[in-house]
Amino acid sequence: MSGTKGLNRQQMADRVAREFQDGWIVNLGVGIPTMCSNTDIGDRDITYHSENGVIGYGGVAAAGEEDLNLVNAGGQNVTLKPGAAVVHHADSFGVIRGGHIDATVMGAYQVSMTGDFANWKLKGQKGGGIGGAMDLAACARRVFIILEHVTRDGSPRLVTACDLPVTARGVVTLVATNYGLFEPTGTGFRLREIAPGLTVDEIRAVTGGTLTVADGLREIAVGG
Amino acid sequence: MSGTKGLNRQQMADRVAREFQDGWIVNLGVGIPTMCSNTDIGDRDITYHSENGVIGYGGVAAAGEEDLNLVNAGGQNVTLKPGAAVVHHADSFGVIRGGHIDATVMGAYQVSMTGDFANWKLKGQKGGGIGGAMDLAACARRVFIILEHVTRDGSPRLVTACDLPVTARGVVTLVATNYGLFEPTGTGFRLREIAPGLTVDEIRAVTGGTLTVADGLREIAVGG
Amino acid sequence: MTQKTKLWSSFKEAVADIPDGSTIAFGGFAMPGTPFNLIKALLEQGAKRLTLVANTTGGAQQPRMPDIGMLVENGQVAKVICAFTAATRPTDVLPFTKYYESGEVDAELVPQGTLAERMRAAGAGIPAFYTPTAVGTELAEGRETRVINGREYLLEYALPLDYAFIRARTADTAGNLRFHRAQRNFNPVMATAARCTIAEIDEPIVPAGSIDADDVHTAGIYVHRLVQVPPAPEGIWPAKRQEKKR
Amino acid sequence: MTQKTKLWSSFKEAVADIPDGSTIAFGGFAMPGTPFNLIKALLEQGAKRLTLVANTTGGAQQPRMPDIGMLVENGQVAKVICAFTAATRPTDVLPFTKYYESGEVDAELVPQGTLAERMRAAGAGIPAFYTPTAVGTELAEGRETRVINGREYLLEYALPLDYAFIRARTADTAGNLRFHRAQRNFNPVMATAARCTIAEIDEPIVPAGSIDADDVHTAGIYVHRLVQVPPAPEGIWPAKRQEKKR
Repeated sequence: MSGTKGLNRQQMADRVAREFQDGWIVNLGVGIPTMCSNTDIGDRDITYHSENGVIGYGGVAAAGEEDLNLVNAGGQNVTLKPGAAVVHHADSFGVIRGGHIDATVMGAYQVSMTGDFANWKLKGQKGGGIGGAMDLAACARRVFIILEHVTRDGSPRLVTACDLPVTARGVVTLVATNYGLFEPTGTGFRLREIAPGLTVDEIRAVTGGTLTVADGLREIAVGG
Repeated sequence: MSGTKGLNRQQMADRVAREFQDGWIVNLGVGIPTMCSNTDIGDRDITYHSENGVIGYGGVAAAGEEDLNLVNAGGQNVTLKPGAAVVHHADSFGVIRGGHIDATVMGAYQVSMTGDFANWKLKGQKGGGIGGAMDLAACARRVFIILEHVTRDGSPRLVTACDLPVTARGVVTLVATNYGLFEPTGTGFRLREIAPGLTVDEIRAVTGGTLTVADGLREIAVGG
Repeated sequence: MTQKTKLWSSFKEAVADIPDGSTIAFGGFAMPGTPFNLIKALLEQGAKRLTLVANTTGGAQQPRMPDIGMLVENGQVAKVICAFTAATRPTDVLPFTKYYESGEVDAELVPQGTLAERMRAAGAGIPAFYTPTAVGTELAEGRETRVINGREYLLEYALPLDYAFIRARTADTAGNLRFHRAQRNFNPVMATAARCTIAEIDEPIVPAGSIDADDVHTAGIYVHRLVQVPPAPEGIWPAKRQEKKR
Repeated sequence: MTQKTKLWSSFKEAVADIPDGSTIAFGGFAMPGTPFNLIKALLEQGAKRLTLVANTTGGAQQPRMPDIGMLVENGQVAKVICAFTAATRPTDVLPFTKYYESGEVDAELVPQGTLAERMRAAGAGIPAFYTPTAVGTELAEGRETRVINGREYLLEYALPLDYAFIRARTADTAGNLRFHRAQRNFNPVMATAARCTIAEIDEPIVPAGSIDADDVHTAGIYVHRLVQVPPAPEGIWPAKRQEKKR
């Protein structure tokens, strides 16, 4: 990730985590989204839900204190917060499918201007890795995506239409990239906040559709 | 019940209970069927399931030792046998609907020669009392019915076709009445065993469809 | 929105904001798990044109406890969705039955397992499912069925709730619940299907973390308001049923 | 058929009668709740043309534990029904993937929640249900959908099993189970969907009645064979995952 412009991985996660409201139930996908749980968002009480039925998990367990039968969706040995509960997999996806997740944060290969996103299958691949992504994408109240703004060869990941097989259509409401914080508008993306060191024109050049800019565009606060 | 011919209520229940095989999971309906749990069937291990999610309940609690939060489907305060488990209502009907009940025993107003039966609604009534009867009737592996052989005015309850609204169609495999033990055959009923003091002709006169008689017809053992 | 705000000091306050026209489910099967105290509070609160969901409408047994039939008698109910509009024994009479027969209150009669599953479906985001129950009966007349692997099934829809009134033995401040024995019945299912679940609790409410995560029956995310049941006579507790002579 | 006959003295005996062509589900999500010892026994038993059901086919993490990929490598598998035929990270490689890509083994890729719900449906007698998951994706192409209350849903069918291989912390002789923490995952669901559930148990099996009825996670009626896991190295236990350098 070093060498990329703008926010680093933790800073992207931080920006998304600051959207979480007191009392929310949140599901964090594997990878960068997991880092949202590191962010200091004051005394807001967030319940983290994991696909395997752990409701209310806490931080990663300290070395030597792991319970090998307690993992989050990424397979990391985590701890429990007071008030946690464990349910089985059908009930856990009942939590998801039933609309009880206030926000899910996932990684993706692409997000479209209509809120579609793709994160389970590469181009030309047979099969793929769906896991719980399609359930979360279709059913969580809010779908937040974190991804690098451009591919390794510099192509946009915020596109007019996904050319990879989608995970769900029309569900993404917020996207954090290393360049800024965006909302799909249907005809493009709205830049809500910009990463330090980036310009709107730089971003527009590598973003699909029409880039609109929030009034009084603010810079994303980093650190702290 | 005094004054009726043949078996009394407990004797009808006893005869059905003797059909239960070791290891069966059995659901007993309110009324006479409940009495099946009083029958001595040796060391056969039967797990009694109740619609409210109690799997493995035992006898009625002794006076003064009731747990007011532990009841069977009839609302009686019962006990638990070792190995009992409690589940919620959706899971309890998952046990039923999923085909995990080896036998259900219910009362009825009528049973037809094609194995239909009626037990939830009187003639001309608006609405009725279904409870768990339709779930059990449609989904238990075996549906056993216990009922008086004739109505108060002497009409057959084992009929060619139910004229009351049915609970399920084609599901009854065994019927115990005060006159004997019967199986619906599609064109009538087969008398498997006869109650003491009754004759085949007496029974034929008050039974719908063609009454066939088992080879070497035995008398139902009562008492003991 | 957790901890402190889940604890309510009275049943009256816990039901105060329930609007007319709400759909409210009531846990309980016979006495265990029935939210007697919340029913009483709703009788006093007076919300009208309610749709009520429960196994039965109550009143066939003695002693008579606060039940849905009383809400009907109190003129608060437009419709009941239940497994019994009349008692199973023709000799028993449900107070509700005459309101239904006269057309004063509407009813939807649903097999008990279908009723539970429709609420489970609502909580779990399943809008509709197929079931073998009630196929070939009057309840299936004119309705959509489908043959799957050679057997006929009936299409049933999810039953979402505005409120669930439930009763549990133990609660922690995060809203996690444990039920005692047959107290469980419909309660956990209704909790998942409701926008707002109000639970009356037998025992003093314990701090979050006091119930081990493996021992929770209903996760706190499904429970929004907790009220501890005071000792009798102020609070209402299950009573020993009086057996009728037959 | 309870008590004594549920206790089996070895994994080898517990899987000995599994015929070719069986459909077998494997509990577990990452390491917790994975029936490592039963997988190993099945590798040695050698049944062929199996259809396997599990969250993933395994082998992306180190250390590699007995997994479905090994059954595939061992030539025992016709088809896998799972939520991952490939790893999420393009840089990880599942041993299974090349068998699928070459067409040697078939696969049905199912979203994880749909997979769990299809087994829950099988256990609960629901032949089919509607779900919002996967609508509008490649997985829904050519399949039946239905609009309910203005939203489009996909029809999914129950997934019944011949065998479920699961792992739990505690069991009593009646087959009642308790799971520890994330060990629970798919295990209780698979147990309800299988004709025969075989459970490997961490702790010494206790007499019926030792687990309170309110504390049972999976009712004994769903569990047919119990084998206690011996201490390592004879028995296989979850290991600490080795973190990869990225």
